[in-house]
Amino acid sequence: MFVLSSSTEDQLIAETARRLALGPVDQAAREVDRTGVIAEGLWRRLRDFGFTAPVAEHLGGTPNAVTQLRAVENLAYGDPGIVGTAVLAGGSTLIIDAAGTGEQRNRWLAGVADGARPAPAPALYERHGLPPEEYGTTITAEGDGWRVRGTKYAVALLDGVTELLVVGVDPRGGLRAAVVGLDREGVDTKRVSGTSHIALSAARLSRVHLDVLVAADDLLGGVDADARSLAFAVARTRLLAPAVALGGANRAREYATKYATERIAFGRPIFDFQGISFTLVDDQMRLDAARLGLLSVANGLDQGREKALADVGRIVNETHAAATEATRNAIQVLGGHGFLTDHPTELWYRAAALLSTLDADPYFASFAPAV
Amino acid sequence: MFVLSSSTEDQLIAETARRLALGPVDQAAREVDRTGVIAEGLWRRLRDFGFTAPVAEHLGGTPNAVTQLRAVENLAYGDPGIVGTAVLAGGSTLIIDAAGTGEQRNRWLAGVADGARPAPAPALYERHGLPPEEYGTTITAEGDGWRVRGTKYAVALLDGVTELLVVGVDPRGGLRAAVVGLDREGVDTKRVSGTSHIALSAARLSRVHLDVLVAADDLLGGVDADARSLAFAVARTRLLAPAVALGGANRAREYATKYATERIAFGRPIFDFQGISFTLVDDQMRLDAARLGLLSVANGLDQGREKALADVGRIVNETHAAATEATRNAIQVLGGHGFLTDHPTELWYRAAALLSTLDADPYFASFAPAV
Amino acid sequence: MTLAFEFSPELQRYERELKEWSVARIRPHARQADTDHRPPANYREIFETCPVKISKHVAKGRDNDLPKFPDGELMRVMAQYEGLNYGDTWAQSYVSGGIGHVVVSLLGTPEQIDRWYEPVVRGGGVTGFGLSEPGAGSDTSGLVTRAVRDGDSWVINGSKIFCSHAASAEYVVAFAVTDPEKGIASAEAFVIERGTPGLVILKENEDKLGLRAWETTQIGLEDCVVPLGNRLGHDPSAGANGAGGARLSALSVLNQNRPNVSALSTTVAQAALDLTGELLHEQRLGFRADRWSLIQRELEGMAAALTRNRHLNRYAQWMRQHDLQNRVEASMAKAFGPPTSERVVRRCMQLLGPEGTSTELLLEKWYRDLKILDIFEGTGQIQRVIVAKDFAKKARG
Amino acid sequence: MTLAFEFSPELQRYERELKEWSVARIRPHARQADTDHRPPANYREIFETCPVKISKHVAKGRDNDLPKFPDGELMRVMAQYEGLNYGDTWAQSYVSGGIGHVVVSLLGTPEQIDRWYEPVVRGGGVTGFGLSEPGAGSDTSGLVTRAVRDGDSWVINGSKIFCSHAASAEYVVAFAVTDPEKGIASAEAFVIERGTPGLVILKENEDKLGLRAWETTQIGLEDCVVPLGNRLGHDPSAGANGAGGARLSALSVLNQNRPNVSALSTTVAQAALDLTGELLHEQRLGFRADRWSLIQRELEGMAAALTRNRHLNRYAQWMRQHDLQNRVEASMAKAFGPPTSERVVRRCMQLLGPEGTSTELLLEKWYRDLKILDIFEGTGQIQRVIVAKDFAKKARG
Repeated sequence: MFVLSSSTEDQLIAETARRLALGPVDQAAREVDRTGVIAEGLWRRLRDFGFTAPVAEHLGGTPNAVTQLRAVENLAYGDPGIVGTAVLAGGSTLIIDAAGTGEQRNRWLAGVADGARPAPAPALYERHGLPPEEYGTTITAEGDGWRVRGTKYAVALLDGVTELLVVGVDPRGGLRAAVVGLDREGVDTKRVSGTSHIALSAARLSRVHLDVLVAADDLLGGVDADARSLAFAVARTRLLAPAVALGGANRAREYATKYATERIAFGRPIFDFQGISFTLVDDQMRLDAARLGLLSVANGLDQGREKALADVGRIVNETHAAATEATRNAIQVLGGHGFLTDHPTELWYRAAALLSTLDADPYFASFAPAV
Repeated sequence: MFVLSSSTEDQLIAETARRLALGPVDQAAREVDRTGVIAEGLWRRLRDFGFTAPVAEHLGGTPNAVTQLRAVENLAYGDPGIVGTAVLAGGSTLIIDAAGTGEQRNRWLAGVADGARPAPAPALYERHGLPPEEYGTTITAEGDGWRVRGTKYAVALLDGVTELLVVGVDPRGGLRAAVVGLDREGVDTKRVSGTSHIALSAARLSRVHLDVLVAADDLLGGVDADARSLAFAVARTRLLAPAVALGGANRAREYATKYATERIAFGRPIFDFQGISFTLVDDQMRLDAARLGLLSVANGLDQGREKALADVGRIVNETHAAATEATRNAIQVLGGHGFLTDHPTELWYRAAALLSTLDADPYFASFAPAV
Repeated sequence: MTLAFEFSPELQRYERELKEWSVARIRPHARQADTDHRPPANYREIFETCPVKISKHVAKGRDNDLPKFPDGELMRVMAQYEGLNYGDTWAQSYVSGGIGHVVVSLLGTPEQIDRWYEPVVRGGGVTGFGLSEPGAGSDTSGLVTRAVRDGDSWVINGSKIFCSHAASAEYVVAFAVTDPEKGIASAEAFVIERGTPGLVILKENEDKLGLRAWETTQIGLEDCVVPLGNRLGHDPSAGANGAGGARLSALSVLNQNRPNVSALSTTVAQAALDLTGELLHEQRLGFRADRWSLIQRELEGMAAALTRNRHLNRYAQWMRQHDLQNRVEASMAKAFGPPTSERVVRRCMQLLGPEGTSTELLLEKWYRDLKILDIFEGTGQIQRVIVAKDFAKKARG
Repeated sequence: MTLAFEFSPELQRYERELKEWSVARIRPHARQADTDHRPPANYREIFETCPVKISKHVAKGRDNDLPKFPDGELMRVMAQYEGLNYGDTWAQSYVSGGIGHVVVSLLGTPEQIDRWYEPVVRGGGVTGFGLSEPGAGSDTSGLVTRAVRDGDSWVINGSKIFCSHAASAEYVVAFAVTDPEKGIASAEAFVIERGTPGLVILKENEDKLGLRAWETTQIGLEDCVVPLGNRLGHDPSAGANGAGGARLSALSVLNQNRPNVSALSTTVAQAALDLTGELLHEQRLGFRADRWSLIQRELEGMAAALTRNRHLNRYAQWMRQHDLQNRVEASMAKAFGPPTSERVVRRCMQLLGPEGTSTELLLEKWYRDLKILDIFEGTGQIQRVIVAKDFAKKARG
C-alpha cells in the first residue's frame, strides 16, 4: 500500500518551507531577478533548511524523495526563480550521497552542509529533453583512466565551484557519473555573463564542453559502481525542477484568484465570470494532478521500484505543461496589469518557461494549439 | 491567388443544400437511424441534387472539390447520418470519373445519375487511419490479370450493388484501383445485419476480404493508369466524411446555443454563464478553422497542387477532432436532456464518432486528456 | 494517516477478483442489456455468483458483514466501483438498487430507517428517487411539485424526471415543496410506495444514448396521498416545520459519491483501453515500425491519463475516509475524470478504425454510456462552480 | 468576390521583401531595444532603408501612394504586419507611431483631421492615446477622468494608463467624461498637445514583461487646459452634446485591427519556428532516428497550427476588405491566434532545451513579447463575450 506519510515531522517541514517561502524568499524575489545575485544571508537560510541541497545523513541528512519534493514545492511557492536556482545548484549532493563511496562522500560533501565549501556543480541536463539513458555524454575507460566527453547545459552557479559532477553513459548504455575538476584541460565552460536566460538570473547557467580524462577514483561509486543507485538518484533530482515549477504555478493561481475577486469590471468582481474562474479551476486541477503524480513517482523511487524510473519523464513533462499554462493564465487574469513588473506574475511566467526547457522530452507530449 | 468563388451558382448550390437539409433530411433523421433504411423518395432527392455521388460531366457533372465540399457540409447540417451514408456509398463515381478511361466511365457510371443502377461501391478505408499510400491492399500483376488482395472496412450499402471499386497500392507503391465483381470468388464480405455500428445505420457498413484476380481492363484507367489522377480523386473523396462531420457539428453547436438561450437556471438563461457560452464559442472557432482548412485543401486539389495531397490527412483529423468535441459539448450543454433521444444531439454525437474513425491517422494528433 | 494511490495488496486482490468476475459474468450480458433497455431478467442470480462480498449502499460504514481492508471501507467502495464496472456498466445500477433507501438513511427517523432502509439493504430491493423536474435540473430552486397537508395525509401533485429506478421500485422518495411562498426552502421528502394511487409511471425508461439498462423514469404525481409518517425525518404527528431546505442540503452527502462516479468512468475507459491494446497487439504484424510506435505512444498516453484520473479519485476518497472535508477534491475528481474517460474510449475506437464503432465490440456502447457521467451527480460546469466558490472564499480570507 | 487564403504572387513578393528586410535591418536591434526599453535612436533612418512602401496608418484606403495589389489594401496591410514583424516586434509600434492620429481621423472634423492627422501620416510623427485608467480596462464604464467646460476651454483632470507612446508623442488623444451623471455616455476625446501645462508624464514607459521598446506611458492630467477646438468632432464653439457614448463606439473601428494583431503574433511565432527548425536541423546528426521523427512531427504540427491561425486572420480581413460585417470573425481571429502563437514559441524553446531560453537567441524575448497579444485590443475573454453575444442574437432570431 502506498503511504504518503503525513507525519508530524513532514508536516512541520512543509510548514517551515512555506514560512520561508512567504518570508525571505518572496521578499527577495524581485531583487534577485534584477541583480542576478542571491544574497549570502538568504543562501544561508536555504542551506540551513537543507532540502534544496540535501547531504548525506552523517553530514546533515538526505530526506526521502517525497519529503524533499513537498519541501521544495512549498519553498518555491515563495519564488520559483530563487528556489529553482538553489535546486539546480544543489543537485549533486543527493547523487553523491546515494551513489558515491564512503570516501567520496567525505571527499566531496564534507563542509558543504555548513557552507564552508560548495559541492561539485551538477552537470546533468542536455538538450532536446533527452532522458539520462540517452545522454550524449559518454564516460569510457581509456588506459588507466576514464574519458568524459560531451556537452552539458544549464549548469548552474559555477562561480567559486571547483568541480563538476558529470552524468553520462558508459559504452554498455549504463549510467555513470564522474567528478571533474573545472580547471582541468578539456573542460570548456561557456557562460554569458549577467542575466543570460529568461529567468533564474542568479543561476548564471552555463554550457560546458567536456573532453577530459579522469582517474578511476573520480568515478562516482568507483569502477564497479552500482548504476541502479545512480539512476534512482538522478531520477530524484529530475523531479525537483518540476516541484519548483509547481510551487510557483500554484502561487500564481492563487494570486490571480485573489486579484480576480478584488478587481471590479462590468459591475462585479471578474472572478464572478466563469471565463475567469473556470480557467483558474482547470489550472488547479492540472496542478493537483501533477502534484499527485510527482508524489506517486517520488514514492516509487523511495521504494526502489523500477517502474518509477520509467515514469519520471512523463510526470516531469506533465507538471511543466500544467505550470507553464497556469502562470500564463495568471497573467491573463490580471490583464494588462499582469504584463507589468508591478505584479510578480511575470516573474513566475518566466521561471516556469525556463524550468520547462530542462527536461522536455517530446515523447511525452505533443504540441497542441491553444484552441 | 487562391480564389474561393462565391459565385451566384455556388451560393445557390449551398442554399439548395441547406434547404434540403432542413427539410426532408432533417425530418427523416430519427426514422432512418431507427430503421436503418433511407426511403427511396429521399434517395431520389439526394441523387437529383447530385453532390453526394457526383458523376462525369456528360452524365450529370462532377463539381469542383470546393463546391462539392460546401454542398455536402450544408446538406449534412440536416443529418450527418443520412448524408454520411450517401457520401460513403457514392464515393466511387468521383474516382471513376477522374481516373477511368472513357470506356470505363460509360461502363460503370451510365445510368447511375438517374438511379437506374448503382455505381460500384467504393472500398477505400482500412484500419488504424492508414493513408492511401500505406493501404495494405495490393493490386499486383499476375499472369494476364491483376490480383487484388487485402481487407477493406466501412464499405457502405452493398445491397443491390454488383461491383466494388477497390483502391490499393501496386508493388512500386503507387495507387491503383480496380473494379471487382462482388460475386467473384475470393470476395468475402462480412456484414452484421441491422444496426451494426454506433451510427449511420443505413450505411450497413461491411468489411470485405479480397483475394481475387481481375482483368487488365478492370484496372481503373487501364494498365498505364495515371496514378496521380487517382491520388487526387481519392484525396477529394477523403474530404467528404469530414465535411459531413462538420455540417453535423455546426448544427449541434447552433442547437445547443438555442437551447442554452432558452433554458433558465439560477435565474437566467444558461447561455449567460461563460462556462456554457465560451465552450460553444471555442467549438465554433475550431469548426471554422476546420472549414477554412478543408476549403483550402480542396482548393489545392482543384488546382492540382501536390502539397494539397500531403495536407489531406491533417485536415481530416483536425476536422473530426473539432466535430467530435462540438457534438459532445452540445450534449453537455443540454445536460441530462441531451442524453435522451428527445433531442437530436445524441444522433449527431454518434455520427461524429463513427465518421472520425474512418481515417484517423494518429500521426496528426496525439491523445490529449480533456483537462 | 496515509494517502493511498494504490490499494493495499489485499484490496488489489479484491478488486481483481471482482474485475475477473465482472468480465466473465457481467460483460456477456452487456450488449443485450443495451438492446433491451433493461438488465437480464436473472440479474439477481448473476449477482449471487460474485466471489466477493460487495455493498449495496455505498455510504460509509453501513454494511458490517463486508470484508475489511487496511485501506478503509470507502477505499473498498471505490475498489468495488472499479472492479464491478470493468466488465460493463449495466450491473452497477442494480447492485446499488437506486438511492431512495440511501435518502431514507440520510433523512429518516430511526423508525423510518428500520422500515424502509434496512429491509432493502438486506434483501436487495430497488428504490426510486425523484428530485429533478422538467424545469429544474442543476438548479433545484425551480421545483414546483407540491405537497399539501390534508388531515392525516399529504396530497402530492407534480411530476419528476430522471428518477432512477422509479418504475420498478418498491417505493420512490420524492421531493415536494410544502409552502409555495417559501419555495425550495420548504421542500420535504416523501416516501411514496409502489401502487399508491396517483403515482403514475409516465415513462418507464427514457430512450437514452447510453446506460440504457439503467432505469430512468418519468413519474407523475396526481393527487397522490401518503400518510403523514411518510414524510422523512419527522414525528408523523407533526406538520412541516420549514426545515426543508436543510433537508435538501442534507442530501449533499450524496455528493460524496462523486469520486466514485469518476472511478466508474475511469474503469470503463480502462476496459476499453485494455481491449483495444489486445486487439492492436493481435494486429501488430500489419504495422510498419514507425506506425506501431505511434500506436504504442497513444496507448501509453491514455494509460497515463487514466492513472491521473485515479490519482484524483483516490485522493478525494482518501480524504473522506479520513474525515477530512473533501467537497472541493470530490468536485475536482468528478470534473476531471469523466470527460477524459470519454476521450479515451473515442480515441480507442479511432485507433481501431471503423470497426471500433461496430456493435461487435463494446467500445461504442461504452462511448455512449460514459457521456452522462460528466452530467449526472452534477455537471462538470457545476463542479467547477463549487470549486470556484471555495477559491473565492479562500482568496477573500 | 474571392477569398484569399494565400496572397497573390505580387503581394507574396511584397511580404517576402519586407520579411527579408526586417530580418536584415530590424532584427539586429531587437535585443538592444529590449534591454533599453526603447527603439534604436536612429529608427527613422532604419525605416528609410525599407525596400517597399509601407503604411503608417492601417485604416482602410488612406495612404494613396502605397502599392496596389489585386488582393486589396487591407490584405496588403495584413501582409505588412506579417512581413514587418517577422524580424522582430519593436518596429511595429514606431511604424504605426501610435494611434492618437487614427482616433483623430475617426472622430475629428475635416479641419481637425487636416490639423492633426495629415501631418503625422505624411511626416511620420508619433501620437499618443489615453483611454484605460487604473480602475477601467476592458470595462470602460468606470472612466473617472473628467473634463469641465470653462469659458473657451476644457479643464481636464484624471490619469491614464497603458497610453501607447504618450511620453514621446506630439499630442495625446485622451478620453474624459464631461458629465459625471451621464458617465461614460458623456465621454469625449480631447487632443492634448505636448507641453500643455498639466499634462504630466507619470511614468514614461512601464517596466514590462515584453514589448519593452513599445512606449507604454502613465500620464496625469492636472487641471490641464485645452481650447474648445481640441475636442474632437465638434464645432469648436459648441458645448458637449452628450453624444460621447457614440463617440466611444466609433472607436470600435479600431477593433478591426484585431486580425492584424493575431497576424502579428502568428508571424513572430513563425519566425521562432523557422529559427528553431534551422537550429535543430544543424543539430540533426546528434539525433537518433526515432527522436528526429518526434521532433519533425512537432515542427510540422506547429507549422500547421500557424497556418490555421492565418486562415482565420485572413478570412476575417478578407470579409472587411469586401465590406462584409466581420465583427465576429475579427474577434474569433483575435481569440484564436495569439495564445497558440505563444505556445509555439514556448514549445520551440522546449525542443531546443535550456539554451532555447537564453538571451543569445530571440525566442525568449518573443515569448515575453507575445503574452500581451491575447490581452490588448481586447482579451481573449472579451472576444469570446463578443462572439457569444452574436450567437445569442442569432439563436433568438
